[in-house]
Amino acid sequence: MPTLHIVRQSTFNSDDFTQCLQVLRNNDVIVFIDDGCYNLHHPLISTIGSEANIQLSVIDKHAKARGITIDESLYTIINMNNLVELTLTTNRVITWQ
Amino acid sequence: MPTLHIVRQSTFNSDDFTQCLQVLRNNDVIVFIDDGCYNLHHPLISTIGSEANIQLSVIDKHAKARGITIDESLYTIINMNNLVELTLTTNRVITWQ
Amino acid sequence: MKKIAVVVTTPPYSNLSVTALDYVETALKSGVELVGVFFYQDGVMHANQQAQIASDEFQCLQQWQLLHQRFQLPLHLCITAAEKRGLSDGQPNNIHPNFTVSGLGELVELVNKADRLVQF
Amino acid sequence: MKKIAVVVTTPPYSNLSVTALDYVETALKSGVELVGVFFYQDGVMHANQQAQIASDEFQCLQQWQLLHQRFQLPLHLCITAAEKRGLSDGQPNNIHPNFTVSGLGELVELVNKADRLVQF
Amino acid sequence: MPHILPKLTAIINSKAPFSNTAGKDALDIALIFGSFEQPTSLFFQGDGVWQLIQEQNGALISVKDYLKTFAAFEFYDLENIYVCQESLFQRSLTTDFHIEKVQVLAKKKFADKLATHHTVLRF
Amino acid sequence: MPHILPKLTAIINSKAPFSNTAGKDALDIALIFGSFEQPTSLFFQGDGVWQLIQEQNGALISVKDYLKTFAAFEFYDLENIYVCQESLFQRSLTTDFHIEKVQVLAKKKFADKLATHHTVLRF
Repeated sequence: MPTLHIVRQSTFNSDDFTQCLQVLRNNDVIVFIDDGCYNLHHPLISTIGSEANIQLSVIDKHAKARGITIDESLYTIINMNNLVELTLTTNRVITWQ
Repeated sequence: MPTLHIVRQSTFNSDDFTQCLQVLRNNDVIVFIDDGCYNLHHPLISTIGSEANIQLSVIDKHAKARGITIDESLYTIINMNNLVELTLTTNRVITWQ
Repeated sequence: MKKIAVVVTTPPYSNLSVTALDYVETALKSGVELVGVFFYQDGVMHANQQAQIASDEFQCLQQWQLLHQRFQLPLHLCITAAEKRGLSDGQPNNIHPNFTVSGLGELVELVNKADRLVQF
Repeated sequence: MKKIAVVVTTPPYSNLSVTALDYVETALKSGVELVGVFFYQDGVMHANQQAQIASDEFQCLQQWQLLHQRFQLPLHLCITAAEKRGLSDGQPNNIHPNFTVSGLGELVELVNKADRLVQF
Repeated sequence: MPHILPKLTAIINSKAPFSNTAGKDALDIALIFGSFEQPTSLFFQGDGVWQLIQEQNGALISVKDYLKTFAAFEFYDLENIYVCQESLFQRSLTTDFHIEKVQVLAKKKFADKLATHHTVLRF
Repeated sequence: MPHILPKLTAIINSKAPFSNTAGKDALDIALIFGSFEQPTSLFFQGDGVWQLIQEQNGALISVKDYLKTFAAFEFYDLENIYVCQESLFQRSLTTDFHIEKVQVLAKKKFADKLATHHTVLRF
């Protein structure tokens, strides 16, 4: 019963991503979009243990527009079609904005 | 040449108060108003060294409305008239919102 | 076939609303059924006919109307949130006719019609 | 006698605007000269004649007008910010007549006239 | 198979009560959902927990105090009120709230409870 | 004694460039102040430093890219551009910016420079 977490805010400036991490459960999916892309290199990312099997994705053009590089060993690069698909293949959506 | 810093946001939720502390100089004045009152008991307050001679003030009704107690050994309790006076007795105003 | 409902809370002069539009348009074009978009909080400003966005900037308001026309996408406006922000269905009426003036009861409907609700 | 200018960037449906009003009213009543209030960003919504705030909530829009009338307080509206948010001085005009339609050049004036500028 | 029962909705409150409309906007949704007999739970997390503390008085700052309406939750069948314990702890807050029947949940339980809902709105 | 010279104005940029109007609104003020020959400095702090990094491309997300206008700062006599070093460091950012003549200042110097200004606006 995974949840899709859509993260839209920079955690350097707001508490939203921290709150997302508080409710994260095994097998959940996080997608970084909009200003959420500023979180890609934030130390909080390393607190997400690999044993929890969290899928981390980024909308390509949202990161590129902001000049943010994507570490492909950590993140799955997706487009808007993939986000729509993830909406339907997970069980609920929470938007952190 | 002290600066009046008007802090309006909760540092639990936003980076504004941290940025205020970055530019704090000796003899500056901080006034906590609106959601800034949520910072009164935050650990960041203790990072303001007493040697810097920073005046910490709170607008009474803004804290009371929020159910926040004011430690009078740390904070000067003021009203809106006092804030207007502080605007004129300091050299510039920065609003952190 | 699964159905999606969308809530938009961001104003037309924010790029966050472009993302919402992009999502809805992508879903519609891939054949997903969108049961409706509910405009709430600052999102209601998308329905303001009088709003003027510089011609070289992205025209959010126009784009919602194109999606409405092309896909019969229902656009629901929370009238309480709208009235606070200067929209009115009285005289003069400045709400674009492609929007349906609604209350929060409509959001209950959308939640029950949809398999997923996505908030922007 | 020192002079103050004020910039308001918060919308009428936020309590942050009540604080701005409280500050300006307190300054005026204590005899401080307010050279003007400049409404920018979401602050421009204070000039919207069509906005409807529930009668049991604080009437920000009315309060600014009372201060304007009682103290001849200049209320300057950034028209570019206003047009994005559905205000218009064309037809139909929904800008309250107590507001002066201005551009950012007026903010330069206020900065130079005032000894202190306070942003809300 | 079509859904037969109305869907469980969660509303997360994440903002402090007075400086913006988020808390009131979330409350309006909760009351409408309640009156439509739509099963709805309220979650308080982050600065949203400030909405629950005692001794608040919006009248002092000219706020129409919507927090008083929280007392009507039971009347609207809004009986599932969950608070994030970690958020309280971070703010050095106690569990004295201005309404009764609030369930304080540790992080894991808070997350598990949220994941039992079909639809999540956050303000 | 009345002020004879125009007053030094500082504009602090504290928001990332695209999701809200803050950066564009601050830029509009800077350009008008510059064209009125009002001496004006720009400060970048917190997430505002993202406005300066290289390789951004707003067109990808349908933003009219106001950051390109930063190249006109010199034309508008906006020659004092200060960046908070600590904010760059917190974000693991280098000092490669998309405009030239940006001064990176350590915390104390950033604070001292800001305090030489008469009026401060922050977006």
